[in-house]
Amino acid sequence: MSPARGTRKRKASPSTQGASTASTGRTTATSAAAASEREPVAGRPRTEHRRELLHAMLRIRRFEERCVELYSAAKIRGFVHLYIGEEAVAVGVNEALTSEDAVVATYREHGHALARGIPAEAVMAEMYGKTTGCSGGRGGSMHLFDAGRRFYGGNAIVAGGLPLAAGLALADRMRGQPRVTCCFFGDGAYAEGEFHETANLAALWNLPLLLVCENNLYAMGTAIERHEAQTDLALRAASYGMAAWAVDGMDVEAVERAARRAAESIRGGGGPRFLEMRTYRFRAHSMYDPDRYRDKTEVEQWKAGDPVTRLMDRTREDGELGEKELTGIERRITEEIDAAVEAAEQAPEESVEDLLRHVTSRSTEVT
Amino acid sequence: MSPARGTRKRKASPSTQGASTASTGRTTATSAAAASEREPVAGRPRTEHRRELLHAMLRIRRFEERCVELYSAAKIRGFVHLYIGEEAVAVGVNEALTSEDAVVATYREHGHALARGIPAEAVMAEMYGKTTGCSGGRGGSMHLFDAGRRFYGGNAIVAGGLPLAAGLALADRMRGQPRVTCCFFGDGAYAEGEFHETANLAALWNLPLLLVCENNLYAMGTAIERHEAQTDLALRAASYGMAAWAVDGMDVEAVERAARRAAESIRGGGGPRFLEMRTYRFRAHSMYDPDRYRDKTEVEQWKAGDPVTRLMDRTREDGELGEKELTGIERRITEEIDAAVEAAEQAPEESVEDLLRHVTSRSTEVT
Amino acid sequence: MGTGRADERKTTYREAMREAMREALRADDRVFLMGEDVGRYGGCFGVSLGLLEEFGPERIRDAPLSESAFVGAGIGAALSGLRPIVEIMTVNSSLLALDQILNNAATLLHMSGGQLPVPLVIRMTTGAGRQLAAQHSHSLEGWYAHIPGIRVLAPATIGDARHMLAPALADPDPVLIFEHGSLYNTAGELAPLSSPVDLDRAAVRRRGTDISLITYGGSLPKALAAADELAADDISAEVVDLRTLRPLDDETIDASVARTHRAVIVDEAWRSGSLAAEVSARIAERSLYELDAPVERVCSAEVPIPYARLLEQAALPRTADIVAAAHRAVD
Amino acid sequence: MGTGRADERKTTYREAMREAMREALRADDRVFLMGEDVGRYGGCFGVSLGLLEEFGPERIRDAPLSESAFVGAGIGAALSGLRPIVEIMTVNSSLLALDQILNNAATLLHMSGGQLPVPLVIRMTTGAGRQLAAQHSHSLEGWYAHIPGIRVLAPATIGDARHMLAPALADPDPVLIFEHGSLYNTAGELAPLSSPVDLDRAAVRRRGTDISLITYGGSLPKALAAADELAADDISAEVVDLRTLRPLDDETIDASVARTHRAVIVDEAWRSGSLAAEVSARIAERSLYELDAPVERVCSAEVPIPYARLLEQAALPRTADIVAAAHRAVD
Ligand SMILES: Cc1ncc(C[n+]2csc(CCOP(=O)(O)OP(=O)(O)O)c2C)c(N)n1
Ligand SMILES: Cc1ncc(C[n+]2csc(CCOP(=O)(O)OP(=O)(O)O)c2C)c(N)n1
Ligand SMILES: [Mg+2]
Ligand SMILES: [Mg+2]
Repeated sequence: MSPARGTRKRKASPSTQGASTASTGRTTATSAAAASEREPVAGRPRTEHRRELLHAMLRIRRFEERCVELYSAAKIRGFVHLYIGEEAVAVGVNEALTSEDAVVATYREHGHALARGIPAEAVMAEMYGKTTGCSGGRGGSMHLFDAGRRFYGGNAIVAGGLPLAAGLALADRMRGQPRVTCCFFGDGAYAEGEFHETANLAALWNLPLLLVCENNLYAMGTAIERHEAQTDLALRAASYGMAAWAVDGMDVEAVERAARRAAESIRGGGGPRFLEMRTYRFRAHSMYDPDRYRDKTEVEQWKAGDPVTRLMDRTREDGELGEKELTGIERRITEEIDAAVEAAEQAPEESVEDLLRHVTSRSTEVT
Repeated sequence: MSPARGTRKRKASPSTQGASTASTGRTTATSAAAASEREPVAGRPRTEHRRELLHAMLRIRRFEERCVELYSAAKIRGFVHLYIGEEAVAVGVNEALTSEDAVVATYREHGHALARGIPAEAVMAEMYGKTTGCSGGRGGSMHLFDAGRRFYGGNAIVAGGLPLAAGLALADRMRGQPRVTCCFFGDGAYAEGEFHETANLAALWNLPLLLVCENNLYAMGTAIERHEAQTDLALRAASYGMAAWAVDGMDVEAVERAARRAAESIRGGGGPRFLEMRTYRFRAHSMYDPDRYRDKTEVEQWKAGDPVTRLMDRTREDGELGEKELTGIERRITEEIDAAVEAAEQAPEESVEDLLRHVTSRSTEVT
Repeated sequence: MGTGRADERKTTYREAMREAMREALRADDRVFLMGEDVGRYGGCFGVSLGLLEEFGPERIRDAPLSESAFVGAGIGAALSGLRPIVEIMTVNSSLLALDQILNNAATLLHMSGGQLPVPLVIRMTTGAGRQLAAQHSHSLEGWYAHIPGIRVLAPATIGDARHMLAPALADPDPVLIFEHGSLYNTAGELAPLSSPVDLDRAAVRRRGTDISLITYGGSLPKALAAADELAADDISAEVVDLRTLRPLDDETIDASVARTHRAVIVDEAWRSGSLAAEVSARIAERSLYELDAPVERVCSAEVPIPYARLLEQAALPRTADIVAAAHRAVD
Repeated sequence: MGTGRADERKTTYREAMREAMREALRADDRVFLMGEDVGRYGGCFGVSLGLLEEFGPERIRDAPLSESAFVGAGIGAALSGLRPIVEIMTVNSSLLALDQILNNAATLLHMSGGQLPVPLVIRMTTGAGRQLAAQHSHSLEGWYAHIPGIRVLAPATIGDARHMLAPALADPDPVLIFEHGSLYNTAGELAPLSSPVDLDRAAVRRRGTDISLITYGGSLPKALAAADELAADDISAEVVDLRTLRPLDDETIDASVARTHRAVIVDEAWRSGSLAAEVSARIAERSLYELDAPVERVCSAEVPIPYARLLEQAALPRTADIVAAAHRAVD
């Protein structure tokens, strides 16, 4: 009757990266090494596709860097959480989604919004609090929305988007629509009751829900070993009876492959899937964070596995990308972001008379 | 990369009963068949001990049956949830606890209160709403308390007692007191976020917490297959990195053995333990419940495994209990309950002038 | 209420609510009911009994004990174009879903700059009087009425139980419906609907000239009983049923106070920070010079509702308290 | 406030709160601090910076993101004789723990017939003004003040930040402390304590004769600024800082209104159902015949607080709004 315990600790170092499959108890653990193979993606020319991925990641990177500058210049305010270091996750997962699918993200969602196709201009204007922002200036950095693109936020309550995502998936299931709802959330969110309730509901009702946990090893200043009893998140997720994998979240191609397979099985009626994306944020938690709780060498080690340079190196190795093309990509991105900033600067502010708009659909609330 | 799924369904029939050990993933599943062996309990003469167990279970059974009568006679009001069928759990687990340990229960807690040693008189008076009740008449059936006996309720919010129990355990851990906090909760509670958060906290902080899930296969009218994606509850609990077993909750001796071993390892600093008690309620969920959702044959099958008759049969088989002794036990119980009812009838009611007492410790709240 | 007229029929509050759901489920296949034990069990207070048989388990959807998740799922389903009715067993356990209600349901429309209306209806039981003790007896509907972005309804009559759901479902924004547990067994005639219920309007349930008794939900029967008693003392009490606790219908309140110049507000919530305080503050702001006496509040004592019958009754507003307050105001 | 006196020293609201915790942790080994990022990170607003180094990880206890569990754990630890200070990052995420706060912390003493006091202190940040948008800017402290069984504090000054924690920890019942985010950087002199803070008493921060500005928390600086402006118009405004939102100090309010005969209540909460409504209702009940003008409320607009700076500012009570309200009352 001596009990067996799950492995408790996972070292916070890139060396533990790599795809693995988790399962529980009576089920069999299957190797998912396939997910890290470099196979071309279905039908599309690899070179072109890689360029797109690189462009998408670099675009997010540069956008975030610009946000830092604008924050220092007090153009952007409030809480701002940067996605630098984690670009491969949003970009890779997005490849598996169609415009019919839905996305629910967190307050660290600039990357998801941009990957989803919300124009940089609309995202930037939102951070400026302008009417042209994708939430009309009412949401700010943590609350980007785009109903047309089925981008449902941007949620500043940790784990708050999970139940909502289950509802979007439920609606599709009830109507028989073969769509996927993809919900991003952090390792910190995993500890919240809302994660557990949502995971159970999704597995129980066989919902077409893709749960993407962005495990960047920290919830603000709390390392995962100090907030999770079992740090193998995919393993525990599998205990709900849904398939779950850990994926190298610093390898955009691995992310894409895992997400595509997961999305395919979901569309095929297989119910929810869980992906633990092992990733890292290169910057502090937010603009307020002095980042005292992480080891400098740990940060450096992870930066050495930068998803952008990693893909660049790979394309270079394979002779797919020259310096000129890279310069071209960078230029296009700079132009786009410059234009976005310029537009945001010029855009009008919401009139104070309209303060009470959108409180209810009738907007007739009394002050 | 083909995912393995946990076994989803467990048939709601006694045939699946029996102790089993759950573990996850990389850990090894160990057989716990030992838990159902009929070995004598450490040092104590088996016959005497069995008589005590039988007495304790029968006492609860008769107390509950009296509650039914008194409810029909409108002496007791509110929501009342009977423990009939589940007596082996409270009685068996209680054997593993000392008076220094703490207990947190649910609204179905008459049995736990009685097993813990709260006098039947105080419990009955509470249901009468009298000042002599163990909560001064303010709590009623769902809110039995006894600070002296470290019986912390009685909680009518499903899963609401779990975090509180973690706190009691935390206090002991912080002070280095080798005490156990035992928290009872239902299979329904398992779906609540508070279960998940508490399980994680307990495993993470290595709390001296004994989690006893009374899996009676239903949360009100919802069968476990319709509220849990993974019905092997111990299996999933083990995924938090704490040892977890499923126990035949209809066998008081098996319950006791499992609880003793769990409590011992907790006292030894081993951190939390989880016991899934596979049990069944013979009556409806509450006095309001017409019990439309269960199959009559299912109920009958479980009644055939009645924990009281099961222990009786066993003692008879082993020549340990004659009819005379049984009659003696029954008589003592009847006398005790008669006296409790009589005392409750006679006890005074709280004066309406004291309505605002105990709102705060100073009781000076303004109306 | 009339008796025996051909177009009226005998029913209960519980059946009226069920009938309203049945009608909604038949009329619009986007509507579904979700919550703990709404299906197999028939609803913890029997409100949805029989609906599973007619509409099946997809649309009468039993949920695990996961208030936050299934309320949140209701929000998501509403965002996606469905019209969920989410049932929470009691207002006390609704606190587990408050994050979803306040931070998502009430807020998404505004945070998204108007892109994301949430056409969700949440029903739950509220109130005391049945000796269910401190974790099953509170009246938090007035508290919920503090939250911008939602509408809060408290049907107090069989007619409102029957007829408020349809406009609630037609509302593009979240609507919370609070059903007082002591009303379910109320039996009476259901009058045919002359015009759809206007969710922005309070109802004057009884006309009077000397004092306004302003109330809602489970306290309405008590206020009406008090008005009867007051009539015997030659005091003509008007009874205003707020019905919608958010937004409040200032006009009806103002008009009543302008007629009677005195007001007693009856509210089963704890007194401090009750909806009664808000109504009182508004009267003082809008009608101070109309008042011939201080506004009275008859509320629950500020105590977690005790189990013992006598204590519980003493904690709640009683008809006698209302009568006494009215006398204080008039005399 | 005096400057340069030997017994005063320059500090900030943040440091004052930290100093209060340090003192409590040193004085009583039953005291510990628990919450998200209180240790390694130093508190999300830096309040507990340095405490981990002095008291170690057992007593400065980082918790997972599990508001319900660690607040409930605080309740259990308090029941067991410890004196936990639980920190919740912001009032919006405290909703996840509301079940534990209302159904357990506030209720256990009464439900148990007086057996189980819960000596727990819960601290959290509240309020808007820093463009944190609708899920991080609400002011729900007045809403919490509706709950019997708990005490609600809103320290608004450096002195109260420094000196309210000790009596809160000495209170045998649960105490919620709300720290307005915009106050943390307030710098000033900390005067020595003449006598321990009485948690039952509001404070008159400025004496006046023409009108009472009644407020608390993050709105106090605005009310004081308004009093300055009013003084320039020859209106003498008294400023009452409620400090304790539950239970309210009726005597201080009554006495002030009896002096000034006019009142403006300033409250950053949404207007409907605000604490301001309760104070207004009480004034109307207790001091109706003292009033020379309707009581005014200056509250937040009933809108989820928007991100855009201009909109956010427009949603909140501004000094100019207070001045205008005072003029309406006086003129
Ligand atoms: C319910 C809740 N609790 C606390 C916070 C404060 N907070 C904001 S982000 C954060 C850390 C979340 O970590 P994780 O989920 O891992 O996401 P990451 O920031 O690493 O992307 C915390 C504690 C919050 N916003 N919501
Ligand atoms: C949070 C919450 N949700 C709903 C309820 C209503 N309710 C009371 S008991 C119960 C079923 C609980 O089932 P389980 O946990 O299995 O315990 P059992 O009654 O079977 O012992 C429900 C839904 C409640 N009291 N609290
Ligand atoms: Mg993280
Ligand atoms: Mg059960």
